[in-house]
Amino acid sequence: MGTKECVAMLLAGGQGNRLGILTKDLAKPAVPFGGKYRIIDFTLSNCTNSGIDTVGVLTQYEPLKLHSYLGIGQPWDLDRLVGGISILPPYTSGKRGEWYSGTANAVYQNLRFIMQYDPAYVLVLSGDHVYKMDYSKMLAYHRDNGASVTIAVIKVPMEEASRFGIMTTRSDGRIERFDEKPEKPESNLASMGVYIFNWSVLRTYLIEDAGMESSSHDFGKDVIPRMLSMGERMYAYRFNGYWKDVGTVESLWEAHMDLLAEPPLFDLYDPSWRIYARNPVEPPHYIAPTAQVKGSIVSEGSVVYGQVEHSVIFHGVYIGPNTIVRDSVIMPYAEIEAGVELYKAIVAEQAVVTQNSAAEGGDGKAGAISVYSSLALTRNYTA
Amino acid sequence: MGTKECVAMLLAGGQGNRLGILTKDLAKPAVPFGGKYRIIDFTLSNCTNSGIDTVGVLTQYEPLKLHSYLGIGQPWDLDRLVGGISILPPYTSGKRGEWYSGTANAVYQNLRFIMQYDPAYVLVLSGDHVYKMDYSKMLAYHRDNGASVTIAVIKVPMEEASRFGIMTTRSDGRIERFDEKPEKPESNLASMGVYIFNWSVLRTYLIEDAGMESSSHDFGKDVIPRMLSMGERMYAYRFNGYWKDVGTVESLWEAHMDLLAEPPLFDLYDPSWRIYARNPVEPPHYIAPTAQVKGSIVSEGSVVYGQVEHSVIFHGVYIGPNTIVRDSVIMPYAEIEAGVELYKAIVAEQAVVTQNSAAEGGDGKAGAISVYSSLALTRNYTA
Amino acid sequence: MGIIYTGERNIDLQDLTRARPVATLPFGGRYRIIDFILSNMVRSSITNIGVITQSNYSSVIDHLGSGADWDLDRRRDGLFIFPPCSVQDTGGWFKGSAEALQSIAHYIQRSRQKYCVVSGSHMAYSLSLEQMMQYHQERAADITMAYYEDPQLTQVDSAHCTLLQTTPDGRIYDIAVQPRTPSGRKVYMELCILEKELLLQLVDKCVVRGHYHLVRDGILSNLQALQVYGYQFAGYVARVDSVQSYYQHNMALLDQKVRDQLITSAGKVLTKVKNEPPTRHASGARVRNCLVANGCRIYGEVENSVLFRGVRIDKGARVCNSIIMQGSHVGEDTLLEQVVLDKSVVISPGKSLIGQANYPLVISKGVTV
Amino acid sequence: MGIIYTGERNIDLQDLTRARPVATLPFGGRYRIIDFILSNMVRSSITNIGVITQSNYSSVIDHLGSGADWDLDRRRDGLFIFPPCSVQDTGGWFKGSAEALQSIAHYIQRSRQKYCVVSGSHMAYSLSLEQMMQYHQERAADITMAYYEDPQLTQVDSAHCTLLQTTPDGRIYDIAVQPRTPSGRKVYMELCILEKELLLQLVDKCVVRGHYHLVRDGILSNLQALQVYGYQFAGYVARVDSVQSYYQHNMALLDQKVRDQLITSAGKVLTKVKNEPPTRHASGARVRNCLVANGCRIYGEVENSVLFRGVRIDKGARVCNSIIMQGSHVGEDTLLEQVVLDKSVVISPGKSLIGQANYPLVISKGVTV
Repeated sequence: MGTKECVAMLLAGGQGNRLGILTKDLAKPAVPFGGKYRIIDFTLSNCTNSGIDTVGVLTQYEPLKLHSYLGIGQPWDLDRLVGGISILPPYTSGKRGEWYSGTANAVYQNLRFIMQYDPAYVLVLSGDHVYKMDYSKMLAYHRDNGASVTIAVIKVPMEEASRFGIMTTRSDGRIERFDEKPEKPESNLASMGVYIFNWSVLRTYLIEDAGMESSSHDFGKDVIPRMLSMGERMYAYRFNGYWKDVGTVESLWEAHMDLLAEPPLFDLYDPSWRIYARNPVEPPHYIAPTAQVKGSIVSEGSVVYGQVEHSVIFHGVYIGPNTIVRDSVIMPYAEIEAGVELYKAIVAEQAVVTQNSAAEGGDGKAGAISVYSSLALTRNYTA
Repeated sequence: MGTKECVAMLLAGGQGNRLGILTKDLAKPAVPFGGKYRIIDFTLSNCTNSGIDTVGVLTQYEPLKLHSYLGIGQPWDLDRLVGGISILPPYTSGKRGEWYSGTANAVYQNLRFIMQYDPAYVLVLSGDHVYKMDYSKMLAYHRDNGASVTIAVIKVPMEEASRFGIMTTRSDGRIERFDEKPEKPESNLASMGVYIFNWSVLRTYLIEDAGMESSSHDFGKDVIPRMLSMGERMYAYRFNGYWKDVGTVESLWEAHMDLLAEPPLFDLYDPSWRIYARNPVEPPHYIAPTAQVKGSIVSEGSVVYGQVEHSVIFHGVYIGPNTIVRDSVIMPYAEIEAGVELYKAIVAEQAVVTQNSAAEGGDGKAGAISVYSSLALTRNYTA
Repeated sequence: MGIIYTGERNIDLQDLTRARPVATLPFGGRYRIIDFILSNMVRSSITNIGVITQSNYSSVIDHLGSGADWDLDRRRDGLFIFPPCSVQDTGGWFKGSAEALQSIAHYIQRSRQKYCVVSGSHMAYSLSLEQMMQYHQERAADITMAYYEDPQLTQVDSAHCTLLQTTPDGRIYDIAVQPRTPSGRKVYMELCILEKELLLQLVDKCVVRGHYHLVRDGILSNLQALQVYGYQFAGYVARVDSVQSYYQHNMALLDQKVRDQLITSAGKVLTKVKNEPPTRHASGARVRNCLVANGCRIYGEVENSVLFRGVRIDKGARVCNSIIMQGSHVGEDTLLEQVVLDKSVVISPGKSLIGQANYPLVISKGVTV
Repeated sequence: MGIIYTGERNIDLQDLTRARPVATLPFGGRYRIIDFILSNMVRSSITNIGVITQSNYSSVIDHLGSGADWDLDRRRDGLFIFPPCSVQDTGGWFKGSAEALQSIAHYIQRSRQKYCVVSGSHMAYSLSLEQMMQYHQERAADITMAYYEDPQLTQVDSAHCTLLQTTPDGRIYDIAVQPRTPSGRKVYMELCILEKELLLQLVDKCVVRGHYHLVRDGILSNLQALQVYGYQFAGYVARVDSVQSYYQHNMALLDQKVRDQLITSAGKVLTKVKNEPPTRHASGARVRNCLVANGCRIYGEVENSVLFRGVRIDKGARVCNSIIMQGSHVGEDTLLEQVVLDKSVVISPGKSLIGQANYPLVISKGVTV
């Protein structure tokens, strides 16, 4: 087995229960995003575009669709002879099996996978953020600082800081303090959940952490604070681009609206940083003479007879005549029946919205986002 | 998702503890066999050669090597746009996760996978047998009988019958009685662990079985007897070819010796029934002027300086000068150092056998098989 | 097994087939003509397919690649592309379909299948080869040739076609290859089924006598000796043999009934997948009655048109009744009516191009206007 | 990026290259010559590789396929095969390497890499292009050409080679293309590194003046103006330009030192994988000092020989100092000495064939003796 300089471990086992019925039988990283992608595409494309060709994807929750979506990673150019994508579900060993009990534990259980490549660095990522980031620059920064750990950080609004891991740094970027979801944040430099570790350092701390009964085996809560308290050289790497945690219905909806701004806050058309995805085979989309489509993103295989404004229409969607779809996200193969009016809605994959179900969904004017799925017809969220 | 007539579910989660150190960190179906194959290749090649292109592989125990070996199934032509190979590890759903607690339970937890293809028939296979069988003929037999279940059976020596699931049949093949590992077997028709079920029948019984607390959720112990007691039309399909359960060190060794018979009891060179495998990239093997190789199978990348008789040498093996290797199985990338004499031995992947360790292993003359691995140096088995 | 011959010459397609065979002519916003017959075969479980190429075949190799997008990258059978130069003794050029088939006789011979589906590559249609095979077997036919009735067949069309004449029970009693005066309206779809042994015999008999056309020299002369049946296909057939027919069949796809017959109803039409973001309709865009592939950015007005991948329509542009192929860029304040832009054409701001429905204007690949 | 030109003519390889270029000549029991330079590139992290083919390229396409076996089936970069017919204006034949490179100038131009490694395809060696690139950059060279010293260079060899003359610091001051009288022993390995912009300039200057040979017309005439350095390679080089050298380099592989230098030490030599069972040495077999690929069945005696895949040696056969390519079958009670059997040759029972080490007997592909 060849040696790799840097191996990425992508945490994709999260249940994402704040996405409600959207993740009823779907892992969060497999939730559709941006007209044709799934959330995990952004992180995987970052790896490809950063020249990282060895990615372990740690899965646990409802992985069927995620596994078949990832395959051997061919859409992301990650079907390599040595390295490439490896799916790492929980497993039994010797006489016992263990579920992944925390982010650090998930990586710990796969130390043997990393060992195969004997890397200098391990990049830990999560599969539920939308952003474009060149990890190779972060790696160079890590090396230049002679750091043992580097954490990517982004400035967030002060009032939201208590939702994140917050860092206090010296002027040279070295981290002095790390508080996971502090009540009274000292700064607004939030961890993006992107870590680079020296492999030898990570291994030592993970083995130690696994033996600590009081630990919840989480990077942010346990391992990072422990490393800091032991005096490891830890640096914060400032990221200035667009970054969005799409872990809630509200943020998922907002991130879609960000795509629709003119110019978009997050650009899918950037030729220097392509977003790779598994491509469905669908005919071109059809816009009927009766349709009106404005300020929207529409993907292949969709058929539009109605009015679509400021919305994202995924592939294979049907939008019937005399409909109005505004400020909404219509996921793959959903159907909006004739006469339906939707405002500020998210319609899940393969859901059918009838005039009856739409009436229950509310008109979105009060600021609530309606979610329609084929499992439960409608549910409201306050933005 | 397209419909498939028949979906295969391949049980590959077994720990194989009767193979001892050979499966210390390796799932049984991934154990090397036949000079370049792994045990699961035979079942997968049977699927390919029988025209079955949708195979779910249920994994649980130490799956790292097995997963990377299977990939998306390209070596077996199972990388299909619809169907192909799908790896199905245990997972969490809703709030909870469950390990596969028995063969029937493993299939039960993946009913949703089967449902995608809406098959007429489900073929249940296990990944630890060596045989060449045309499942399409068995399927035709199943259809012709209007059966709801068909079980492949083979005649075994009466004295071994109590190790198997034993059937009593009418003259037309209909099963009248099924005893899992009976103390006093009524016949010597043993189940090969190859079942064809009508999908609707299987689904009904699996859902019922899942609700029964007293059940161990095993096909042979619970589901098959239950079906029989409910009067389902169940037929035995007689198989007359070579079939070997290689679940013990002894049977694994014996099966290798069967390959070496002249003519072989199990033929790897049959052009009408090719055995597919993931192929290592190795140079041709080299037989030195000092070497003597007779009645043996040798694979690529190996280098032989010593004497090899009636043995199976896998790829990348080194056999030093002044050695004798007889009646032995040397697995990939193992090294037999100069001066070593091995009789009736199995040397595991990447193990190194020195003169010291060989001395401990015994000379095989008393009928014991020595197993050498890189983990524990030697261990004896009585054949 | 299936064999697709892509060596047809189509002078009336002008610049559209200068650098490519008609097989790889872009069609319907996302496809190439050959995708349709390939998909018909794959959907009918034919997984051993040979594609014979003539000159300009590099676009065929580009498009088909390993066949993975058609599920044809297989260890047993799969897709085989035969470039002309691979046959030494013809000097790289086939004189006709029979010679082309002869050149791959070895491949046909050693295939594991009994039957052969032989097809051309300039017609797009969705046909079940399983049904056609059933028809073939029920009639115990030696050869079954697919045809459709074209009620509007003109003299011009007829000179591009092979016409069949059948008895009421379907047996073919006459064949006219490219007649100047149409004899009936039954247009041969360049698709036939026969056993591979018979195919090899027919081809061999042709070639050794210096004849090179399978239908004219191989089948026509054997209509008495063999049971040759016609299989009538009632669905939509896009016969692409001139700029006019190319334009007309693309436009026809704006009709949902035609799309259903050709693309959506019978299962997917498989094609090479490309990674493109979804299409953006800007807030100032106005798109009506259009087929639009992914990767487009539309700021202007587009009506009754087919847009391939990655097309950009700038603000103030107005595109009507036109076909815009992959990667073309229509600048600001332009007007295009009844125009076909080949790939990567640039229309500079302010320019206008107006063709006629019966004489659409074709702009060649890569040209800046 | 890497560019491999497979258009070399090798008349002295006789029938071995009648139906294939030297690039795909089977070598060393399992490989083709081109595998070595491809593997050198892939091991040095070159993942954008263009292969230019001349006639008889179908074996190149067959062998390389999508490039997956070399890890070159990529969305960004990867393997590109350029068949000659894809260039319209040369009529399918290149007059020389410069014209061949000119025909893919567009591909070179739009590549994302700054440097180009240009290679021929009739030498097999394991060389680190990373080290050669480092040498190139340390000297701030415009062009670096790899060479090795051949102490036994004969006049016959010399007429097949390009010889370099270097100053003590490595700068090249003269080049002789296929001289009848050897000028020194520094044999150019048909491998050079230069920036792609410079390559395009040199090629363009050649072609527009009607010159077609990159080294003779492009580099030699610019030795003053450009910094051209020689990079000495000390490892084993298998230069395959005649039946004698082909035979001799295969036989050399029986020496472990040569195998180490060429195959095992530098990392894997990648090649097309095929599904073959392991080789069976029957109880009556006697094999000494041989390289044996998978899929063989050996019942007879084989000594000092190289056996490719799926070879069968029957009982009573005796094979010495020979090279037996894929799928050949040596019947009972035969004797082969100093023989090269091309693919799928059958030696009928009882026949003998004896060549000489300096004149091995070559039996053409598919022949039954």
